[in-house]
Amino acid sequence: MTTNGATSDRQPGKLRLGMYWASSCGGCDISLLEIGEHLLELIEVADIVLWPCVADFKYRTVADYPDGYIDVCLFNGGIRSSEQEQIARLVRRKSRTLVAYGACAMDGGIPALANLKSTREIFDAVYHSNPSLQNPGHVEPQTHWATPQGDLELPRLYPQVLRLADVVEVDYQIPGCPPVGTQVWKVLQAVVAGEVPARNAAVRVGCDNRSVCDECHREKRKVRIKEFKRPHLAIPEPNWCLLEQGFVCLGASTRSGCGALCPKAELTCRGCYGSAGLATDQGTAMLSAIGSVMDAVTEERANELVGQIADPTGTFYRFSLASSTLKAHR
Amino acid sequence: MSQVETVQPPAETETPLAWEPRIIAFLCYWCSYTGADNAGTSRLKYPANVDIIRVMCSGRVDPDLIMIAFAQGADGVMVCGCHIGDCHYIAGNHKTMTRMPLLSRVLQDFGIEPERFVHEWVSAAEGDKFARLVRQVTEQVRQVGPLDWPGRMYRRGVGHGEDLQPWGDQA
Amino acid sequence: MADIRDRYDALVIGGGIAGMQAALDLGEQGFEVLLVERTPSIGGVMVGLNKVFPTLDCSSCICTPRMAESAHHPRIRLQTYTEVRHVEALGTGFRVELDCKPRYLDEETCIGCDECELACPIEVPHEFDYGLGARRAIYIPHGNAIPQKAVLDVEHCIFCGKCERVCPTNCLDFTAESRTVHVDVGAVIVATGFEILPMGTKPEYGGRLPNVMNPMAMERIQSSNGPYGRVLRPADGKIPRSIAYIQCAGSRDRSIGVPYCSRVCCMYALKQALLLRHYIHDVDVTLYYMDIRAFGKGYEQFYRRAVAEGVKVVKGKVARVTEAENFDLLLRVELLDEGGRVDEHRYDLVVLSQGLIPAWHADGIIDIEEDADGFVHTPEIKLNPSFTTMPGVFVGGVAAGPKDIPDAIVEAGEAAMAAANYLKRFRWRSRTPAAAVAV
Amino acid sequence: MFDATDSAASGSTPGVQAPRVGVFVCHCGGNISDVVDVKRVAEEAARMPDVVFTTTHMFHCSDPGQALIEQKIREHALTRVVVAACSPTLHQITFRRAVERAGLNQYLFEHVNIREHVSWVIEDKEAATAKASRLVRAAVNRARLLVPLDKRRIPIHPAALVIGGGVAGLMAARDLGDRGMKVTLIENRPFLGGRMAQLWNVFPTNEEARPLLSDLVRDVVKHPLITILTGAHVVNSEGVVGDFKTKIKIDARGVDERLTYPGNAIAACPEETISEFDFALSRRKAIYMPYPGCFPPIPAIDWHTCTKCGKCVAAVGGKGINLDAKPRELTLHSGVIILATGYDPYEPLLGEYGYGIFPKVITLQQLHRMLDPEGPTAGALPFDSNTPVRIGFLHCVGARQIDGVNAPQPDGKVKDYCARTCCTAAMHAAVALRERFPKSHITSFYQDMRTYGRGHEEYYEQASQLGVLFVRYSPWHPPRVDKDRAGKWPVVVRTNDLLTDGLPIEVPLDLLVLATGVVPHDISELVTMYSCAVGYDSFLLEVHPKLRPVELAVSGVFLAGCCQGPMDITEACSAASAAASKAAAMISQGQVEMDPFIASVDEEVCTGCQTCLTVCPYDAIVRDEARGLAIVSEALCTGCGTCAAACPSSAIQQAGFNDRQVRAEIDVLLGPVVGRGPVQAPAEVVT
Repeated sequence: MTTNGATSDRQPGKLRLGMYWASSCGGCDISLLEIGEHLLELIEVADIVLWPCVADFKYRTVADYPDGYIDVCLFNGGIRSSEQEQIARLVRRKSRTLVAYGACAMDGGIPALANLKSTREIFDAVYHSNPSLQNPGHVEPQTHWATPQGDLELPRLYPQVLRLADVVEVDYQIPGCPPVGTQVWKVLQAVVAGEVPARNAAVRVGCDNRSVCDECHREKRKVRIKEFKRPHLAIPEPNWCLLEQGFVCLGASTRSGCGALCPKAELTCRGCYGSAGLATDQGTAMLSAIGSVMDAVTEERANELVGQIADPTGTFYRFSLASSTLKAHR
Repeated sequence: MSQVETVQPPAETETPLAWEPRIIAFLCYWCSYTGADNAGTSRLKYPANVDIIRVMCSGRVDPDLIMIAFAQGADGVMVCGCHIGDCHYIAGNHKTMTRMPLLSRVLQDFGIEPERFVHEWVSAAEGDKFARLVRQVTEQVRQVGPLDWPGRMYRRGVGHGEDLQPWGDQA
Repeated sequence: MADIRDRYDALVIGGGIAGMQAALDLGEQGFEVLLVERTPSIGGVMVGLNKVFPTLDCSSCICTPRMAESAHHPRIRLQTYTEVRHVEALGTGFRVELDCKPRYLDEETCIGCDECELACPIEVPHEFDYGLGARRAIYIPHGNAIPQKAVLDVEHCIFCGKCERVCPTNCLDFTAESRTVHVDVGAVIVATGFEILPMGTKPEYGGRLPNVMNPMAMERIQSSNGPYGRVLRPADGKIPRSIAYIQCAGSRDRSIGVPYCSRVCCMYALKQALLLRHYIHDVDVTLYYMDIRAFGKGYEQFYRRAVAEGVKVVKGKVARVTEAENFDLLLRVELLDEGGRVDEHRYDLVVLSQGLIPAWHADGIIDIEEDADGFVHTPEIKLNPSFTTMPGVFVGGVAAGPKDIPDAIVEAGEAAMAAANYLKRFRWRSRTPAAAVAV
Repeated sequence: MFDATDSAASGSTPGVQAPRVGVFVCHCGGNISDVVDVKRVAEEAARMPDVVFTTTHMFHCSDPGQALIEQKIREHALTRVVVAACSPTLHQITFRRAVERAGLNQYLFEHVNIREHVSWVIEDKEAATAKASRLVRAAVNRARLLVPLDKRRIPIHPAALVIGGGVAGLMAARDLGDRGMKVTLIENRPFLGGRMAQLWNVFPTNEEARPLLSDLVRDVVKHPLITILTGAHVVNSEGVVGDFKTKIKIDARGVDERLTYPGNAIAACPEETISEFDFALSRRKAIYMPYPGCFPPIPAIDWHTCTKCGKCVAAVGGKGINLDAKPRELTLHSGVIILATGYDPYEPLLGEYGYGIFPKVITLQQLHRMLDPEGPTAGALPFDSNTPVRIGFLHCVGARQIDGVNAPQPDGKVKDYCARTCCTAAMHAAVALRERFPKSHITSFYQDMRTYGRGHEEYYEQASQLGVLFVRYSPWHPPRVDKDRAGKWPVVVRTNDLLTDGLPIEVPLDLLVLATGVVPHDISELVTMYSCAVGYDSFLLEVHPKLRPVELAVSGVFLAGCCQGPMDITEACSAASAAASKAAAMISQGQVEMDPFIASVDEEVCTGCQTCLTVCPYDAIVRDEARGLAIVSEALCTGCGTCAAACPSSAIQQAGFNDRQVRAEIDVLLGPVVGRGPVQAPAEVVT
């Protein structure tokens, strides 16, 4: 672990902390509260200078901060709109250290699954074909709107979700959907103590460098998959690897650090901590792994097994589509 | 490593008239590569669009390599291995047999047509099959047209921000 | 490649799968082997087969790596297009006289580019395709041949010189002559293989009719690199819709001097029939058999599979095959499972499952005994199946009786082991230091 | 907690020379150059980074062509060589040797196929040249990342372990011993000889089985290099090819050579049990010898039956018998292992064709014991040679079974395979019976007569000539064996004879002999220990029936005889010798040499997910439990690269085909149409 200038040369006094949300669900903001009573310790040493989820901050306020005013900004959510990109650029300038916090900022997260659809398809689903919708005028969001008070420029939806690192320089990444409280607290402690590694967008903090399988208690029996099962239709055998039982568990291709929470609860790992090892494309990594352990000796059987996997793309890339090699639907 | 991944605009975009499909073929050394040799010794003619990459076993072909090939501009990818039962390494091609249909499903979700990704067994004696396959794949890729993944992603703004309005950030 | 040395540890006669395996097994054990093949390429019958039972894997895929291995092995000297003229005991070893036939070109300089064959104006029925395809008077034996060198068939050549003019390496030499070479070896392995009984052996089966086929020719027709590239019948190029296989057409029959079971015909016929079911939509394939001898590992299961996939098997004694109009064939058969009822059927194509006979005889070449059936006599068949009547001469593969590929390969390994132990016992040393026996 | 993921985005590997690439493009006497503009290919290759020399040559495979490569390697201090010519299957080895002669590691060479894959298949010269250029430049880019590799050489401990003391095991041991190699032969029964010892006479030579066997046993026993351990069971096995450590437990025999009059000891023993050697046709004592002339020629004590009453000890005056003997354990070190664990005759289920219900229904094996002059009945059948007895042979008992017709075996499967040997064996026995009982009537109930081997068909012919009656039954309607309602005959066989139009037929018999099939001897522990592949028929599964018929997928473990499938003695001996030959090759070379393209795990990167362990067909990857890492056993890896593709964390790389090398090719193949940029080396053209 190396210490660098990211926090050690900060101005004397309390640390200035920021948290911002872009294209995210809000779970990350809540995860910060998961540090529990440590929050009180945190407030002892740090002031929160930006956290739209809990307090009112105007863009103007932030824009008025001097550059580098925020010591550490935890940025959650991917970049989905022009507004989010602009704020990302703004926050970047105002922050000494910018952290991509959570799966969405790091890999696009669940919202990035929409990259498989075009903006038109998304608009149709949301504003027109949704059965619970009342939209008689077929109104759609606009980027320009003329009002008597003047013309409005409204944020524009991008054709796909980008990672935070796609638009600004990112210093660290904290994976998870959301990051686990204990890991978050470890990171914050390190930040406060000035013990953070050299900044680099590829450096992940708040996780380990193993795979979820490695910290999972379930035993591997070197058994090939005979049949794929969906978690809501079958009860797994305890203490035996879920994947070997035929449940599509992403533990093998997912970075550790969460403590294998899902497999502990009889649920498959969905891969929120991102790719493991040197792999850059978590979905393909899982595809290779799972494609290599099916028990088929004929093509018919192979196709049958492959057919049993429900929505492979959505499953393998649940959190990482924006980081994938192909990134989006053509 | 740069924090902001910069994508250069595609280096040399050919005019639509000059477009020729670019196809990468991964061939296992023991059967399919020898099958391609057999096509050569039999002087069977096929188009020049398929470039062969030799691997020891089709089981070595990581789906990631295929993704990368498409992402870098391949219009089509072929994976050929020994027929089931002929694998030089007992069952390497069994893995190919299960990976490739799965990959094919995923590629289709990304909008890559099934015509662009072909997975076939070619034995050492099947020079004619290999030549036929190359002709067929080249033709079907030609039919579906250029994929041009780098260009498309660049135009969609992947990896770089879009035109920004001076809005909200005036400090 | 340097010339043949005058001393080797072992001579292997025959470059088919058994001979290659025996040579490789000896080479791997550290012995220097001279592998002699009388045709211009090694690979034997196997390299021309389509797929092999019971796994249906591609024959050449299995055979060609073995061929390459034999050709590149540092301790195997490959000598193709060469006959063994005489083998004479000399102490515990043997003096061998070889007749190296001329290819009429310099084997060293030929690069196997095939330009000569493309230029040659003479077309000759191709032995590799059992006469169904054509080759030129100068030709490379086949696409997978090893060595990939041309050979000039002097019987058909008209010496027009076209090949000489296109040859990029100027390797042709029309004046070449055959060479006699003497070599001393410590042991001999006979792996001379088999050929198919001549088609006309039983005239009542119509073996000379154009649509009555040799099963080996059927292999070639079914092969993807075969003469037609698809299954057609030879007489008129029609796709056959009904095909009959006559089993034991040339074996288990004292009247033609082949009283023994040829051991592979049931399986190759079933295999070809099953593949025909794959190649031709809804083809009617019927096997007329005496007993289905699917005795090997996985064979019975293969037999069941073939029947399940629509191959008809009928226990019946075929009386005769005659030609009807349009080259179709009339087959008269006694149905043994129906109380001997006689039936007549019309078929587009008939394949005679001909028996296996030895491709070579020791007579006048090596002083080993042969059995009445013509195969090499193995006096200690139970415990030393590869021993012949002459110490130091061993036999492997079909030369010691019909057998399928796995059995031939295994037996070749056994012959190699026996030869190795013979060489060891008499401390044979080939002269070069590199060739010293390792143990 | 913190992790720097890009740490392994490695730069230069230590000990690897900086790339200086030389490119050699072959004309192949026009075969390439008539279609491909080889000069342009060479010039375009010269624009690639790190290329310091390019040339073309008429015949690179010729002596001058190779000499040129060697000369230029020295002249330009080339560290990577690319040759664009014909297929690598033809000349890769040629050029590797040339590169090595010039003092460069042979794996720093890259072969490009621009003949079979370009000039011979593409007509358009422009397109062919462009493709050749792409392939060559891709190879250059790949070559830049090549590292020197060494052929793997795995030392082989010069000793063999043969498991099984039947004819196959004995044969393998004898062959290896004769070849000058140290062999240990272990047999888990107290006596050698296996199933062959139980036979009376063998086809096709009509020789007595045991004299033949005794000769072989004598050769093995006398052999100075062969150690024999009977009553030995494998307890545990460790290690890989070249270095197996097999722990065995040796049962106490309880008897040693000092026992001079074994007959007295045996006679004194009060405990009896059925004789497995005689297939329960006789009984034997707790201290016993299966047959006179067995090896070792001293009795053994069956501890399950022995009550340690001490009567045998008393009968021989205490010499040579030790009832307190304890089993011992020892570890055998060997480079190779030959499995010759043999078969068991199929034991019909109770009531299957009347077996176990009618005393006159016996198996062919039991008939063999009865016909044996040294057997339980001293060679006599329970009939007078002049009575017109009726004997039946029923073929395919426990063989060629059909699911749904035949009752499943305890494992739930049916024995659907042909047992290969029983037809000839039954015909051989039928002929012998007809000769011995000239007035007998013999009926053979069969499906297909599979007398396939050399000299086998003769028995069938002879049987026909001797009046054996053949009844062909359908496997879908197997014969039924009942008692005779009139009570006149011991058994009656009812079936439909296909040879007479399927008419029902009833054959009363004095004796029914079941020609039973062959099942593998139960070696489930060995199967687990050596991770042997087992086929659907429960026999051990060879790697490939044709390419490697006597080898298991586990390197260094070979198969001999009936553990692999039904075989007759000839075939078992052939297989044993073939296995010995493979083993001798390994031992005589002192090492096995393998291609270096093996997988390796980057320990820094491996995340311990264990995916690779399931993927490897050779069990070459094991888990280091302490460190939670996958470890590739170099000796077992064959270099298919399947694990490298499967690894979800890219921690496994295949030497010679690592991700960077393959991607380097893709980069160029999909890069700009023609390489621009400065020419980095003058393209010298030598023709």
